[in-house]
Amino acid sequence: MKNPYSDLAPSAFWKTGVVQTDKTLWPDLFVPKFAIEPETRVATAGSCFAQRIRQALADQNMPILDVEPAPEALQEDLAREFGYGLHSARYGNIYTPRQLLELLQDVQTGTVREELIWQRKGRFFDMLRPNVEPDGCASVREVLELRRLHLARLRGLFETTDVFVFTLGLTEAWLHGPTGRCLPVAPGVIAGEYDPGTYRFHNFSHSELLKDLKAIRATLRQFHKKIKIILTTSPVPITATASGDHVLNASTYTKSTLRSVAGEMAMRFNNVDYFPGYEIVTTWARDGMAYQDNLRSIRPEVVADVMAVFLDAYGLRDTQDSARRDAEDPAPAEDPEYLDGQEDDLVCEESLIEALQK
Amino acid sequence: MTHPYEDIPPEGFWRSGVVETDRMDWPGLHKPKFHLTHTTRVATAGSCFAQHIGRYLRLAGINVLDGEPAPKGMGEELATRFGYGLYSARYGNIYTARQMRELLEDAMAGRVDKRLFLTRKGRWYDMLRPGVEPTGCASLEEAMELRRAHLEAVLALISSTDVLVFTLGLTEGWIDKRAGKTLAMAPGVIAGRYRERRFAFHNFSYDEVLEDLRETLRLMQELNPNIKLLLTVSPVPLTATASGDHVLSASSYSKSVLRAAAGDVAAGEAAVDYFPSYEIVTSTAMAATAYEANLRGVTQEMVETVMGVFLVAHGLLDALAEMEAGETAHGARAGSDVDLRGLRALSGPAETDEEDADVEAPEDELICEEALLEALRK
Amino acid sequence: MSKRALMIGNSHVGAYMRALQQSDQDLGIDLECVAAHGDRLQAYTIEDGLFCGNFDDPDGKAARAGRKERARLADFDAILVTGMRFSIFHVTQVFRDLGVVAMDSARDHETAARNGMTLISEALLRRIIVDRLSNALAMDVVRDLRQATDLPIWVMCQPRPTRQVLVKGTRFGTFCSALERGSGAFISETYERLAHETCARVGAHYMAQPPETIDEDLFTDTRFMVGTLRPPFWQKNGRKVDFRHANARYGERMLTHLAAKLA
Amino acid sequence: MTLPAKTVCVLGNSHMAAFVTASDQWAARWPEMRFIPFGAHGKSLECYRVEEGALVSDDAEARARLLALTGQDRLDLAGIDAFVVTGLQFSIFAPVRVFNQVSSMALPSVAGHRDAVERNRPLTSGALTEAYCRERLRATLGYRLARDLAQAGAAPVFLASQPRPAVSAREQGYKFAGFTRLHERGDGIWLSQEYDRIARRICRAAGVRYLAQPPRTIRDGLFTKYKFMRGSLRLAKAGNIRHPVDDVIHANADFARLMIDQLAAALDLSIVPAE
Repeated sequence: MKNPYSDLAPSAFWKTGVVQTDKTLWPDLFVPKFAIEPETRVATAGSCFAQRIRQALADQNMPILDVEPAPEALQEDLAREFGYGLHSARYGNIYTPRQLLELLQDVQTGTVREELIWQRKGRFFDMLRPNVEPDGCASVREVLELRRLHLARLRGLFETTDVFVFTLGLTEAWLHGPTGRCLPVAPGVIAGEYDPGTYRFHNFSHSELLKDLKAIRATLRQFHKKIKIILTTSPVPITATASGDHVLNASTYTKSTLRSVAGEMAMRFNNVDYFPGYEIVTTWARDGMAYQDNLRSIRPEVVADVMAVFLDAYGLRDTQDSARRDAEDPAPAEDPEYLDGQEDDLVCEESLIEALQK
Repeated sequence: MTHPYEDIPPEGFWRSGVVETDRMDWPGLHKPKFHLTHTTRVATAGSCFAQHIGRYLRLAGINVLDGEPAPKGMGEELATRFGYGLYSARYGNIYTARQMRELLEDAMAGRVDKRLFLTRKGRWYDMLRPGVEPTGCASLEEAMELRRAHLEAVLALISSTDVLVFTLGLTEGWIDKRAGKTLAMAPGVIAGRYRERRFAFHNFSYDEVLEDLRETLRLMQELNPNIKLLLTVSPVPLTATASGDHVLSASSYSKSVLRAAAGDVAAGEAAVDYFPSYEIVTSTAMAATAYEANLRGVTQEMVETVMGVFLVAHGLLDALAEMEAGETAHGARAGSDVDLRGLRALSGPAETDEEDADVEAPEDELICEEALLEALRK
Repeated sequence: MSKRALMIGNSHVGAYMRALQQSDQDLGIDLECVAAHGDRLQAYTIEDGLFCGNFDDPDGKAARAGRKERARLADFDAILVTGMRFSIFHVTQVFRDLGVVAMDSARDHETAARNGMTLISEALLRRIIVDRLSNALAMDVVRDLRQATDLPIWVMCQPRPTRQVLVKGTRFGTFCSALERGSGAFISETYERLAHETCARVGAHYMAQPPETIDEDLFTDTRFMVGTLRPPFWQKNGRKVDFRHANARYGERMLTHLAAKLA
Repeated sequence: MTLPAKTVCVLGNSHMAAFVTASDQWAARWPEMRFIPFGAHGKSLECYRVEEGALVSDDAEARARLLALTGQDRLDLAGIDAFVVTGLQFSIFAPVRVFNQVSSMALPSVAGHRDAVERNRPLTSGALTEAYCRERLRATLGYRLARDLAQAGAAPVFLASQPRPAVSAREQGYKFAGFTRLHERGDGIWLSQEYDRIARRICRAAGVRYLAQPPRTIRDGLFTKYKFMRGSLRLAKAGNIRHPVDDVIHANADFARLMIDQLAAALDLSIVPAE
């Protein structure tokens, strides 16, 4: 009896595609729509997990665009603390599509707004990226000037990016009432004071996210006609929820909504692809735990596996030296401090919220 | 600095809500919008996982309706094979929201379309519920007449249901373009022949699922104004995907769309609630104990955990424990600190316990045409 | 009664030694020096109150110059530290391509870009500079001294260079661009403030360069530099040029200020 | 020269009586057959099983009842040339109960699902009703015993349909309401044929030969003519006694005679008609 399943590939069936497959290499899991050559100029943005993708690409000495490189005078971990080298510019973590869309629109219009500044102990913070200046700025003028520099550099970035990798992190966000702008982190976590009159909680739905992602795609194409986009969903659960729901529910809802909208974008547009890193980490069909004891940070070897799948799919991974590099991996397994699940080296405002739990 | 997370309760934080919580009872995970009691008339429908829910609700003494009960004298094995007792009527597995919607539309219009009956070896099969007649019908007329009877039973069921528990299974479906209906199974799996001209694969999008769920609710409310809808998402992954993607990715996409839509409908409609069975089974903290060797079937312990959370949240397990303790010295202890393992006592001896370990996982006793797809792999 | 002070440093101790030798007044300070050129003191150790330079002096040059290899801390009333990479040089470098809005030459990001600078926040600038100053050999010495003794520790400011750094041949680009951009004052003030702060954090006092010796923010008046021919000096078209080391007049001025503070 | 007589063992419950009495009464009719009964009323044979070529039971009470009624509580299969299992619920009662719970398009009286539902016998598929009838018939002790004997492979096994109730059952109100309803709706004939068809199929599948109730004895499909029920006897140790007058389920020797004729024909043994 002829039926549409009789001639599907083994990867289409759960038994052969998952139960019996190699759960490290995940053959045929990710078949890219477009190529990434060693000389392709890649930009990354998104939540903490996007920093992982960037590190993996940088390890393969890919030309990762960085329009706001750290000053030479700054050594590495201080640079990271000031938001250098995390992504392709100092926009810090971008957790929601709305945040990215509004940033793109700012780049187009050069808009910088004074109301979008928080204060803490006399220091001034850019509400749209509070974490890139941990000590804050001396004046409002300094915040505004630094933001103008940032936007100018971003124009350069988007005009030269061949492939833009965007990792979707959250649907829960805080909107600034007067300007309507979407903030990366709630007021009062890094700076600013929370008052319900000025800030309101918002949980982006699939439809809103889809509208924003479509607008992002359109805006990016205005900067660079042939730009390609790779969407991924961050497998890192949310630290806390302001939805009133249990955090397991809220986190599953958030990740499901993001995965659903990323999938729909990839289906609709041939210059948008979806990389299933989320699936590799969160599937129960894996050998061994993916997360550390805090069930949020992803074990380094799992991140390595995910990135290997990504790089192999594009044929970018020259296995010899990466194997060698893995051998002398700076985080030796027996380093106890590393293993107790303490927040690994990702810069993540979102996890600051956990510290706030009374 | 004041911040909005100050007065968030412990279950709002991942550390206290997931890492440090009791992952058997999941306190605070499910706060029902409307409570089930022993008198609530509950109907069940949906994908294979819903069969678990129906069974355990009955075990817990919930009044689970059956609009098309098996003949009294019929043996359970035969009855199950003919689709009796799986749900609250013989509609078989309803994998997509669209199927549920179209079933209600057909039932309310009394519409039976003869194009939706396909043959195999001269026997006629109802493509909207191919599984309930494993050997098909002798004639098209018999098949159509049976469907008319079924639709009337569905009308009667919905009209007398207080809460419909609907488990969303898939977003991948097969549409008969000519009849404009979504089939339960791809043509050619159980009956009929796959012809591209007539049958089209369709992966329902978030918007479509959302709209189908809202329309399903509206139709049900037309029949029974104060009916409530309790949505869950099945944690059982796809057996196979026709989307062209890898099944792991396709399954993740499918479940994500369903979870997002279910969440939004529940948030937007007072008469709709969402029960997080999907969360409990797939949460990474429980990954090891959740699935059978085929990584698809959910283990009995996990089903019991899920149902334990459900029954406790609805205050049914405690009531039940008193009832049990009163009658017989049953496993379940009386009083509120009921140990969920008591639930195991309810479900009778776990036959699988003594089975030796290396025997192939007990064939999932769920009736699931979707699992047939595996057999089709060349 | 003059104070007994131990000075630890590199070639910059010269100004102080000569000040004591040539000064006709009693500066109220007796000085003993443990010093070695460049970074050769980096192998120093401090064990039970004994500071050892651990540098070898094969030809006895240091000894002849009155520079000791070790000294017992308890024998002194105060400890002075100078040179050893704790200077304005390491600060002006930072300003080669970085600027902050407080600087006229970087008041907005276009102006900064035109002047070849990337705008950064003051806080970041501060962290960069403090980070570099704190890593100087001088600060390592001070930190260990602070562990070993409760004596007051004074970091004596290494003098700014002479204008010689602007001349082709001994050109220091960073000083030139600072001058062209007119950011000299800002750089100088920033250096003084952060040097002071860095020393305070490691438990030491900071003796700033006396204003009267400063020429247009970034340089030292040649009156305080001429006549010092201490290595390292540069051979530039046949002439030995030394634009970094101060002479006895500078040393005397610093010690006078110090004596006032110690009294 | 007469061939040695074939030993035919008749197993069953109260329905053995007709066979026993007929075989006594017309012994000469079947010169090549010698009949021995093995069984007892009700479900005694339920406790018996085939073990090492014999039909045995550990249930003392059942053994006692068989010993009392037939003189033996253990049956060696070796000495038997043919087995006839009769009664033990293998009867039309099962399909009648099925078609009083469900109905199918095949029933003459059912034109559509609506009239089926009105008699609160919901419409089901023909396949389902057949599967259900098969299940019920296979659950009977008669079928299970015949199957076990056939599996023991000793000798041919016959399963004789328990007689249909007497025509007068229709006057006995609720007890036979199911029969009456089906008869009044005109489904009797069809159901009778369906029963025999299904019975034959499941017997064949179990390696057993089905002895249908002879058509001559059937009235309106569901009932047995009075002629073949009158004077039915009940086996008793002290001698057979007549059933009460309102007994509508036990057939008499005349009925058994026709069944035995069928058996003889099936075994290709001679039937000598009396002059």
